[in-house]
Amino acid sequence: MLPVPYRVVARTVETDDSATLRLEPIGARVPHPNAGQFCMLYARGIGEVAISISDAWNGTLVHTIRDVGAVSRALSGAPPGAVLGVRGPFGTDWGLDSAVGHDVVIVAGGLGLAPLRPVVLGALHRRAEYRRVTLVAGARSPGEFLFRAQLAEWAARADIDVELTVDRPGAGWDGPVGFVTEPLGRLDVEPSTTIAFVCGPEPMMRFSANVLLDKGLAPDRIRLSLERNMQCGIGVCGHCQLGPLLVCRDGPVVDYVTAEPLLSAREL
Amino acid sequence: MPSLAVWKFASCDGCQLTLLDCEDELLTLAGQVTIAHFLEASSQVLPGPYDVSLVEGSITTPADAERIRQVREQSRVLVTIGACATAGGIQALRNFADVEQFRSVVYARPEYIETLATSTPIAAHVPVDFELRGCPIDKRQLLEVISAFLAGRKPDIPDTSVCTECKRRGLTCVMVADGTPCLGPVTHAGCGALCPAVARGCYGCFGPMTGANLPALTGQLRRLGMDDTAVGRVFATFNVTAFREADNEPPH
Amino acid sequence: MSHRTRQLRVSSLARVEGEGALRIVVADGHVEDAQLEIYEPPRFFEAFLRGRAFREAVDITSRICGICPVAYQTSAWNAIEDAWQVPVDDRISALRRLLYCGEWISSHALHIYLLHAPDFLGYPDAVALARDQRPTVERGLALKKAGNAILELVGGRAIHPVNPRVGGFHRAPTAAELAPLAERLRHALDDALTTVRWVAGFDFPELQLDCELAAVHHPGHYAIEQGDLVTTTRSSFPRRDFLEHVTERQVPHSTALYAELDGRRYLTGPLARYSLNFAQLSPLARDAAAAAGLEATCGNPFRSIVVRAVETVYAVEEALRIIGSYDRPDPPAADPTPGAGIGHGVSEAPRGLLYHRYELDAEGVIRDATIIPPTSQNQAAIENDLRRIVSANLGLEDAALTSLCERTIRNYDPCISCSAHFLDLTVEHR
Amino acid sequence: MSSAVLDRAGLDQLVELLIADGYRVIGPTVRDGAIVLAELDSGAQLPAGWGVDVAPGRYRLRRRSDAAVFAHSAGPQSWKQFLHPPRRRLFTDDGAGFEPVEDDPGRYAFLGVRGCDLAAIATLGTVLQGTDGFARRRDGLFVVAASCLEPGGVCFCASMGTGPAPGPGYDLSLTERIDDDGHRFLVDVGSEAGAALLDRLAHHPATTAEQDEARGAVAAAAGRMGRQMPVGDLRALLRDNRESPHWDAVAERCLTCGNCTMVCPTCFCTTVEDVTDLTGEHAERAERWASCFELAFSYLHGGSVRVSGASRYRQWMTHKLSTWHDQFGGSGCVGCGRCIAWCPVGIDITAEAAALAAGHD
Ligand SMILES: Cc1cc2nc3c(=O)[nH]c(=O)nc-3n(C[C@H](O)[C@H](O)[C@H](O)COP(=O)(O)OP(=O)(O)OC[C@H]3O[C@@H](n4cnc5c(N)ncnc54)[C@H](O)[C@@H]3O)c2cc1C
Ligand code: SF4
Ligand code: SF4
Ligand code: SF4
Repeated sequence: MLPVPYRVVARTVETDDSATLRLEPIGARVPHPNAGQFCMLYARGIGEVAISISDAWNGTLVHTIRDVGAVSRALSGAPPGAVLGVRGPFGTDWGLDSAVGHDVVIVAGGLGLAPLRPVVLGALHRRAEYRRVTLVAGARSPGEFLFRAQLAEWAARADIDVELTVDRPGAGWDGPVGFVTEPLGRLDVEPSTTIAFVCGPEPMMRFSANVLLDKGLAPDRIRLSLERNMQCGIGVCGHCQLGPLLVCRDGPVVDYVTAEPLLSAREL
Repeated sequence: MPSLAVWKFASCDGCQLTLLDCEDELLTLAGQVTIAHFLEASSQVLPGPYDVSLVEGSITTPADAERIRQVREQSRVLVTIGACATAGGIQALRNFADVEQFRSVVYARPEYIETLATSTPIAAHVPVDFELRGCPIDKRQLLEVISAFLAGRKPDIPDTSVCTECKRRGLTCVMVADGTPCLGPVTHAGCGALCPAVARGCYGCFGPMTGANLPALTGQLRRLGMDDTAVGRVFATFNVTAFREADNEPPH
Repeated sequence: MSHRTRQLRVSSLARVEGEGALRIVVADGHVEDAQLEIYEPPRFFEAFLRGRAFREAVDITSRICGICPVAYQTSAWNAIEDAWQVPVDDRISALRRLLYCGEWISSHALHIYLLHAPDFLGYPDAVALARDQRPTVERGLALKKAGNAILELVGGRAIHPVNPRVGGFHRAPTAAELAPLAERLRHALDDALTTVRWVAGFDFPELQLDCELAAVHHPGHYAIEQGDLVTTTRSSFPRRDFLEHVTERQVPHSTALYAELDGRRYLTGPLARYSLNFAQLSPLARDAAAAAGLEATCGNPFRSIVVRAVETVYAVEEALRIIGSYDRPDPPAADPTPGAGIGHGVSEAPRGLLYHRYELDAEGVIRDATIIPPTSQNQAAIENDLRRIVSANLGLEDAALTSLCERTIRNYDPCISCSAHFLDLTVEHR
Repeated sequence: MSSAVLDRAGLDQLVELLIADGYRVIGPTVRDGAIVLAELDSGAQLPAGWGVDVAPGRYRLRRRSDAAVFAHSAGPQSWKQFLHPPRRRLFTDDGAGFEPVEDDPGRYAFLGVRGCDLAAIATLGTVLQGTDGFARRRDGLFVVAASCLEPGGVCFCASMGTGPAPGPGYDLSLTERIDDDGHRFLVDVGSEAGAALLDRLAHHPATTAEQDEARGAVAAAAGRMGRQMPVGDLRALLRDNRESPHWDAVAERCLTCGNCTMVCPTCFCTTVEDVTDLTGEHAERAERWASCFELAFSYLHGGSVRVSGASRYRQWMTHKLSTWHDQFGGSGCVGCGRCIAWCPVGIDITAEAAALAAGHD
């Protein structure tokens, strides 16, 4: 349970209430994470919470945090130079390698883009090994997209299809309006060669999965990332149970075969 | 330095005294905050606004109803301390009684009584940032709330049963091992299970925890031999209004 | 003095327990009015005690005052046990006295160090005092903590103890549990003696009480937790006659009921106890008093701080004595048998005499309750002091005179929270 | 290894030797109207002559006609209190980095561990073995087990396969016998450390007759369990009853007080406390026992996942009997009956399981 000290070396404001931190180890470092894993980030004296890794290289960790409470406020507001505690990386990953040779469909709602960014980057990095790569991302309003510069960059590329949509349009938005399920519904999906990666609020993930199922995608080809209260990250505190799962250990990434019955039960 | 103010409304003073009872921490605290308004302890009164106000006591007069509004206006963070402030206190028994009768017992001059028909919690008058339970509040919890506000974190004040504290202390349950009626299973934790530690049943100083299943406990109290009057009485003390409310809420 | 009217007013008294105000009107060099106003909203305790089970009286009346809850609890069980003549084991009585000593130590230390001493030394509060004299304030806090340690160990909690009950305690501590207290109290005894020497060195304005004194008296020891009554003019009377001697009167200009003893103004509290029961103090306490310049009676209210310090020495000694000869009561409580009856209970709250009377029915339900707290008994004497201190110091500037008045009130450590018995009046703020 | 016989004095000697060897001996003793587990200075503190009457929501001490020391069933605490303490500080930070708190409770010797509790220690180990706090406490543990000859009114270890004879994991195991031949213990040896200790005690080898008699008594105890789980696949039963209306019926009775989880010898859940002092200079982390009955247990920003009493009870019981298998490869319930006895309203996990199995309400 002992955190490893990391220093914030850069802080980028993403939206009104979220920021991306680049962390570098001060001494010892945690193992290199896989795409989809998360860390427990500790703000000294305030608390520790689970935060996905939104990018990582060479010992550097990138986390994108939304301010929703005391701990996430302290973390997302941590200025360059601040020292945070890091434990991890924990949990299952997106298993991007198993999608080699497939069409990759990435569906992100709001902050869900953070844990999915490593999927996009991974696929683009070894672009030739994947077939079609599509990113469908939604946000409540145009200003609430994470990584806006990067999104624009990707949108400009020919080797990835980027579909953005917002719930509430704002000034300067001439793109589609509506939930991610709409652009997703318009997508041509070839069930036998597609793997989908979905992350966002639970209802959004369920609706998106349903759209994909309707298109004939088998549930074991749909992966999503779950969220439950987490205190330890190592399967000993019990808080993250979701039926048979310890989400910190057996998740956060699970396929829809596993997730469907759990998400459809009330108050599980 | 952040400023701290302490205010008193209808109460016994015990919750404010809890602050002075922090013998080991009082001078440290005074080094971390400016005690800007604390009549019980200081004749120095600094003008507001105040960073944190601790409010003790319930509202029982129109003048106090006005005064709490002023306190709220001057306070960045307002924390209510104790059952009087969070639930109206034992003096809220008047809310359920025939005030006429009360008046005849104590008062010779009925013309002053009209305004005193109820005792209400602070939150019924102004927005409250945090409610610290207890009759009286617990010293460690008070320090935790102040430390948390100073550090900008969420106070670690679990909204759970007294039983969880009782068991963590390794005490033997008085209800199971002795048949002593105990309100622990429905009472908000915080005291550290003081009563079971002296072989008595909890009598509910901290009021109901969220989602307390009062009907289930009431059934058990009856099985342990309490009649309706007795059951009525145990819930009609310092947190009478809160227990009544919890009883009216269907258990989740 | 010129022909003019002077008004002194402190709308919120500081360093007193509870909410009170002060109003003095001086006209033509003559004190026309001197009021200690109590605007603590009433909380109807006597009313809602009606219909409650006798066992609840201890827990409920405790909530009248967070500063001296043990006093309320004690007077409550005294009255109920009196009604039914419950035989209480000496070992239980000793444990009760120990508990009460805890309250005396804690409350006296609070008053001496945190509320009263700053007056004599010219500080607004103990925190400011600590900036210059930290070890002194720390000593006071340590003393207070020792008192609280007794309350916590014996009572289960320092404020509103949970362990006491009618008949005794829910659980009596073991000797092994009490042992560590003794260690702490030995230090406290040194601190208490130092406290006497410290406060003895303060400057005391001249003032002599002019009223009757009343205190609880017990043949066996310096009365704290039980006894009957003794006054200056009347050697003694039993507690059951309390209401025959003490009458309460409503005065038009104040919210509180004024108590009078045989039609006269009177005072209870440390000065009364000390002066009436001096012979029963321990030799150590009496020596400390003598060294501090006190005689066998003390009539200067400003010196009450010294008397409190002497009583603290006594209370610490008593606590040590009780722990030293502790014999765990088993069972920890007598089992009272309810019956219709009336009982009277008195005890000495740190700030004065506290009387309870209950009328109980055959089932042990309270049919009527009367509670006369110390402050309502002392109020007339306090106001009289105010009158005289103002008359004697009319030459002072308003600010200085006002602060002298506040000090005069603080001499009595009035505890205004116990508004069980006060009337409400809309206070005139002029 | 062959069995031996120890007399009553030998048991006291066992306690003495363990203490002399530097162990903190934890065993049953009478306190506050119950047989609790506490550190013992001598065998004289054992609950000689005390038995218990236990029923759902009810526990009473009872005087026995003999001086048996192990003739009682589980009390309010379990060995979890010592191996996985209610609150444990994890690290401190005074500004110079994270300093682990390596608390050292010393070496424990547990005396009188029942079959159910021995299984519970193993179960807890499966979950917590990776944590140094647990490992530190369990390594070097010396276990003296005790066969259950008088199962209590809420015991059902036989139907969970954990007793009444203690399974593996002990150093020594005692079967208490009292008859015309006196007060004695049949001793089985489970480890070399156990054998070494036995060697230092006055004992005699057990005859076949002595062994047969004691084992027969233990076997007979299996038939006297106060309760039993319904036969069949509990794991599937719970899994298939996620939407049963029965959960609402239990919720009417359940106080959501969390007692069942606190007394359960295998419930391991904890909550992390990150706190600072008034100055903010000192920060520290601790963990304390948590309960899935607490509302905050499943809190996610915006609200708790499990709000209703029904969902919280379902979580607990399902975890104990079903999802524990998924997570840790076995049952989370060992059949000690504590949750039944110490539930203030006497909710009975075996009865609830039976109701689900019967499929009606
Ligand atoms: C696997 C995983 C990955 C996550 N990744 C990110 C991310 O990349 N960026 C991001 O901004 N947020 C992420 N979250 C959510 C983040 O953990 C919560 O927003 C955060 O815990 C809120 O804590 P708080 O103290 O600020 O808020 P409060 O609402 O005050 O929460 C109080 C406490 O409840 C618990 N808690 C509350 N919400 C959650 C939650 N959603 N998940 C887990 N525990 C919670 C925490 O212990 C928290 O300290 C992730 C959560 C999980 C489980
Ligand atoms: S004694 Fe009371 S608080 Fe303790 S476990 Fe029993 S019911 Fe709960
Ligand atoms: S009654 Fe006792 S156990 Fe209950 S909250 Fe008050 S002190 Fe705690
Ligand atoms: S089952 Fe019993 S012990 Fe457990 S939470 Fe419900 S009432 Fe409490």
